[in-house]
Amino acid sequence: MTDFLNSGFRKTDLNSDANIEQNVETTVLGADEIIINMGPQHPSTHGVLRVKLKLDGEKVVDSECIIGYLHRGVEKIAEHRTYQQFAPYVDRMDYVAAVSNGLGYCEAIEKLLGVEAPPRARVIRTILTELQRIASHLVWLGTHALDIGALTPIFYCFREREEILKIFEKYCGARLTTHAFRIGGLQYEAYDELEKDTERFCNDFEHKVDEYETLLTSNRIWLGRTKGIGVISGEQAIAIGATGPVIRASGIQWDIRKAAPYAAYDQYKFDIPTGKNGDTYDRYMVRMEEMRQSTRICLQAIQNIPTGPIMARVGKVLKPPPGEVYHAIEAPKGELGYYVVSDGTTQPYRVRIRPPSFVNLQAFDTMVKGHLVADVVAIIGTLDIVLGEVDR
Amino acid sequence: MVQGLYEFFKPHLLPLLYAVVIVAVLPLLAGYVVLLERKVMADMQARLGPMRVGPHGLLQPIADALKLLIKEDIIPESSDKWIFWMAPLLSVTAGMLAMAALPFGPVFQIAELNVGLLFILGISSMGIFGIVLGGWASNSHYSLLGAMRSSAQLVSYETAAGMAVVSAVILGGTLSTRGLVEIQAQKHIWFFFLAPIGFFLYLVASIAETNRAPFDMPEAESELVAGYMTEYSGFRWALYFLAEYTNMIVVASLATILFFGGWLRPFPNSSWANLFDYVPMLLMLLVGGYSLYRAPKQPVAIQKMVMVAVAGLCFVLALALALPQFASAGSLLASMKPGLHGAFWFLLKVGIYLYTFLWLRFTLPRYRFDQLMKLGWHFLIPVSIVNVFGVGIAVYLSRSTDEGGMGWSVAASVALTSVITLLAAAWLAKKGEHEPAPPATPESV
Amino acid sequence: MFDVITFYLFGGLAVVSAILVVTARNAVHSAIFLVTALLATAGIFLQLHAEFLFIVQVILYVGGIMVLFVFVIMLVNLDVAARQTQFNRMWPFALLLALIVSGQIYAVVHYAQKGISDPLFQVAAAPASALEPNSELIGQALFTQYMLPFEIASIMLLVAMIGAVVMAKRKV
Amino acid sequence: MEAWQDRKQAILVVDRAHLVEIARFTRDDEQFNFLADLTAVDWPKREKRFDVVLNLYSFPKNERLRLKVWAADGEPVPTVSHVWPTANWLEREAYDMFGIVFEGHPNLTRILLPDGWQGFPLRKDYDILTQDTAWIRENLGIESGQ
Repeated sequence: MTDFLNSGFRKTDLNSDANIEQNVETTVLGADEIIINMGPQHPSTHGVLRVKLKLDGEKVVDSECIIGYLHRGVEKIAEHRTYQQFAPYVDRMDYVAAVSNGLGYCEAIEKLLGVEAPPRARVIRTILTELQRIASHLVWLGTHALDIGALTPIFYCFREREEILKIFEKYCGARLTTHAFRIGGLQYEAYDELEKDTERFCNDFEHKVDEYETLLTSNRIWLGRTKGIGVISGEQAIAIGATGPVIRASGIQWDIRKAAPYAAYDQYKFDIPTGKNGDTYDRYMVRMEEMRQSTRICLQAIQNIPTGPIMARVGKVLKPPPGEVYHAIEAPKGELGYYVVSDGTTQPYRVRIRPPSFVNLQAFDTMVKGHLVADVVAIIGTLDIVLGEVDR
Repeated sequence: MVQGLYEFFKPHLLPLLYAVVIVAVLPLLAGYVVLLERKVMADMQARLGPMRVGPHGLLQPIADALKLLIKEDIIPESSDKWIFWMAPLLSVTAGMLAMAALPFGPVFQIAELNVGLLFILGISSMGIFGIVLGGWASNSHYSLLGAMRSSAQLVSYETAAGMAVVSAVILGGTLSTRGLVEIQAQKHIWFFFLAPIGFFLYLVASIAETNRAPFDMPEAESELVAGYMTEYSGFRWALYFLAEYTNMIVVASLATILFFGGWLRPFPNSSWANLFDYVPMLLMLLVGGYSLYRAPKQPVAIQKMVMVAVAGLCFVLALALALPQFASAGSLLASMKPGLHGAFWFLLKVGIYLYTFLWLRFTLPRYRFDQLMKLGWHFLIPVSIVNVFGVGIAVYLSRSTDEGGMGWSVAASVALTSVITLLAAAWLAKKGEHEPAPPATPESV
Repeated sequence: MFDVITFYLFGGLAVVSAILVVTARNAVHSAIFLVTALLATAGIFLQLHAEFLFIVQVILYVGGIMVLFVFVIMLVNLDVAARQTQFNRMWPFALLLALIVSGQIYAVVHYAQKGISDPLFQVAAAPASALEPNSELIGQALFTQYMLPFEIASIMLLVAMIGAVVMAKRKV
Repeated sequence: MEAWQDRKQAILVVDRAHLVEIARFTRDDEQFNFLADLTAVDWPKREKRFDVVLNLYSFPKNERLRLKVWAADGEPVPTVSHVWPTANWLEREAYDMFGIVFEGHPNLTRILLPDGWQGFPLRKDYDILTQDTAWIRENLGIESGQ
C-alpha cells in the first residue's frame, strides 16, 4: 500500500522544484519555503484536484494544479457509442449540472442533423436547465461558504436544492444524472404539476436567496475573506479563456444565452449581472444575482408553455451527414462547448467537449499567487470547478 | 503510624474526592457538550442531528467514546514517537489541572489558592504545548502549519484575555476565584454590569484561545485538513477533543466567576428574589416531565426505557435540589443547600456561555490567519488596555461609595469609561478599515 | 518529611532535565526538557508557598517564552542542527565559569545563614500557614520600594524587543 | 489556405508554418480575442493525419471562427499559447491525447494521463480497450482488468 502511495499517482516528485521558479528571498530567520500537497484527498479541493503549493510561511509563492485523477476518457467512449447511447455519459461530467450538459449535447447533435426541437420541448428544456443552474449554484454556494468556514449555509442550500431535485425526479425519475433530454426534443411529456411546482419553488426561492445573503453578504468576516481575493481583470480573464460568472465578475457582460440564444432564451427578459473588481466577492454577488435571474426566467417560461409535440421527427437511427459543428451553451460554470465531427455513420467520429471548469481552472495559478493558504480554498471555491468535468 | 498518616491526609480527603469526581465526570460532560453542540448545530441547520443511539441520540457520546477507544491508534512511522505519544496527554492534563482552582459552588472546590485566577490562566495556557508538540511530532506539513498557527494565536490572545481579566480583578481586588465571587455577592452586582466591555473582550479572546470558530485556525478543516490533529487517530485524537472541550468548560467557568457572579443566583441578597430558589427544581421537574411525556413515543423499547431513566434522573436531581430548600433551618439537609444550588447556578451559567460559543460557531465564517492576528494586535489589545485604564478610573471615582453597594456615582463612572472605551474601539475599527488591505503580509506568520 | 521528599523530587528533576537540555541532540527535545526544568523550579517555589512566583514562572516562562521558543525551533531545519557538533573546545573555560558561579552561590547562601545584616540575605523562615497573600506584598514592593530597578528592567526588555523586531523584519 | 462553411459555421484551413502569424492577425486585426477551444481530430487514412482545430470567438463582433491546421504524425505545430494564454492547457491536452507536439510550448507534459503513460488514447488506432498495462502493473500493483 505504501508503494502505491509513494509511486503510483505521484506524477511528479513531491519535493522537486521542477516547475516552480525560485523567486523568494530567504528570511533572516532562515525559514525555508515548504512544499505542501493539497489534495487529491483534501476536504476542500472539491473532489480530486491536487494543488502543489510552495509556501513561504503561509504565503503562497507558487502553485501548480495537477489534474487527471478522475479521467475516464469520455471523448474516447463517444467514438464507440451511437449518438443516442452517448447522451447519458455527458451527465457524468459536470455531475452537479447534468441537465445543462445534456442540453448542450442534444442541441449540438440537433444542429449536426439539421433539425430543431419543437417549441414546447424547447421551453421545457429552458425551465429545467434554469432550475439546474440554480441547483448548481446552490452547491457552489454551500461548499464555498463551508470552505470559508461558514458551516450553516450548505444545509440551507441543500434544502432548496432538494426541491429542485424533486422536480427532476417527478419529471424523469432521476435526480442527479438525469438524462432528461433526447436528441430532437424530449422523451417525457411534462408532468401535470410542473408549472405549479416550479412556480411554488421560484416564489419561495427569492426569499431564500435573501436569507443566504443575510448570513453572508454584509458579514464583516465574509467581506474580509472575499474582497480583494483572487482578483482577475477583464483582459486577463479573456486571455486565460475564463467564462461564465468568472468573466462576468471581471466586468465583461457576456452570456451565451444573450449572445447566441439557444433553447428558448430569446423569448424571455433577464439581466446579465456583472461585477467590477473581479474578486471573489464579485463572483459571489454575480452568482447570487444569477440565481434570482434564473427564477425570473422560470417564472416567465411557465406562464406560457406552448402546446404541441415534444419530439422532432428524427429517425430511430441517427446518421448525420458528414461534417462538423461547434455548439456552445451557457452552463452554470461557463461556456460548455461540444465540437462534434460526423463521418456519416451512426457513431460520432469525434466528440470534443470544451469544459468550462477545465479552462477556468487555468486561472487558478495567477489568482492564487501572493495569497495565504486560507485564500487558496476560497479561490478553488470561487472558481466553482467540478472535477468530473475538468478531467472528463 | 496509621493514625499519623490519617492525620496527614485528613485535610486532603475532600479535595481528593472532588478531584476523583472531576476526573470521572469531565470526560462524560465533555461528551455531552459534544452532543449538545451537534444538537444545537442540527437545530440551526434545519435537521435533527444524532437520533439513532438512544432516544434523541442521548447515548451517542458513550457510543462515540467506545468507538474511539477500540479504534486503531496509528502512529506515523516518521513521527517523533515519544512526543507524538505524549502530546495529547499534555493537553488534557493542563485542562484538567486548571479545574483544580475552579469553585463550582461555595463548597465544591479542590484547592483554594490566593492566586487561583492566575493559576487557571497559567496552567491552561500550558495546554498549548500539547498542540504545538503534537503538530511538530506528526512530521506533516499540515500539522506543522496548524501548530505554528496555534502557538502564534495563543501568544497573541493570551495578552488580550489577561487584560480583560484584569478589569474584573481591579473591581474585585483579589486574585482568588472564590474571593471574586464573594465580593460580587457583597457588592450586590455582577461585574458584567461594571465592566461590560471587559466581558466582551474576554468572550472574543476566550474563543480564540480555545481555538473555536470563527478563530479555529489551528484545525481549520477546509484549509489544513485537521491542523495539528491530522495524523492522530483513535483515542489519542479523542484526548485532543477532550482537551478542547475541557478548555471550553474552563474558560466558560472563568467567565462565570469573573463576570457573572459564579454560583450566585440572580439577586442573591434580595429577599424578594427568593423565588429564584425554586427555579432549579422546577426546571428539573420540567425536563423530567417532558422526558416522561416523550418516552411512549420512542420507537424501540430500550429507547423508552432510557427515556424513563432520564426522567427518573431528572426527578432525583429535582428532589436533591428541593429537599434542602424545604428542610427545616439548621438541619443537615438545609446546610447542603448552598452547595447544591450553587453548583446548579454555576453549571447553568457555564452552559449559557458555552451555548454562545456554539451559536457563534454555526453563524460566522472563519477569519483568515493574518486577519486574526490583526484583530488581536491592532484591536483587542489596545482596546483592552484602554478598558483596564477605564475600569481603574471608574473604581477610583466611585471609591467613596465602595462600601454601600451600587451608587449613582458607580453607574455614572462605569458608563463614562465604557463610552470612552467604545469610542476608542470605534476609532481603531475605523482606522483599520481605511488601511489598504494587502493580499498577504509576510510578517503575519 | 513530606516537604523534604518533594523538595528533592523537584530539585532532582530540575537538575536532570537541565543537564538533558544541553545534551539532547534534538532541539525540540531540548526545549521540552527546559520546560520540565522550569516547571520543577516552579514546583519549588510552590513548596515555599511563594504562589505568585510559582504562577508567574508558569505563565511567563512556560506559557509564554517557551511557546515562542518551540515556535522558532520548529521553523529551523532540525536535520541540519542535529548533525552539527554539540560541544566545542571552550569547555575548560565554561567549567571555570561554572565553578565561579557555584562558589558565588555558596557564598551567598553561607553568609545568609550566618545572618549578615543586609536585609536582602535574610531568609525568613515563616511558618507556612501564617503567610500573608504574597501577591499583594510583591506588588507593593515592586511599585514602591523597587520602582526604579523595575522600570529600568522593563525599558531594557522593551529595547531588546524593538531591536529584535528591527533585526528580524525583512525589507518589504 | 482553404475556407468554407459547414452548418453556417465558418472554417478556415491555414498553413502550419503561418499559424502564429495568422493567429496574431485574427486576434489583433479581426478581433477574435477569445480562444474558446483548441483540440485535434485524427484522420489516420489521410496523408496529414491530424486536424488541429481552434475555435475562436470575437467579443466585439459576437462571431465565431474555426481555424484548422493539418499536421502529419510527428510534425510539430507552432504553439499559440503566447497569443492566447488559454491555449497552454488545451495544447497540453491535445498533446496528451494525440501526441501532437506543439513547438515552443512552455511546459508540454501530459496533463490528464499520468506521466510515463505509453500511447495516445484519442488516436484512432488506440483501441477503446487498450491500456498501458505495464504502467498499471508497476504503479497500481494490479493486473489490468481488460
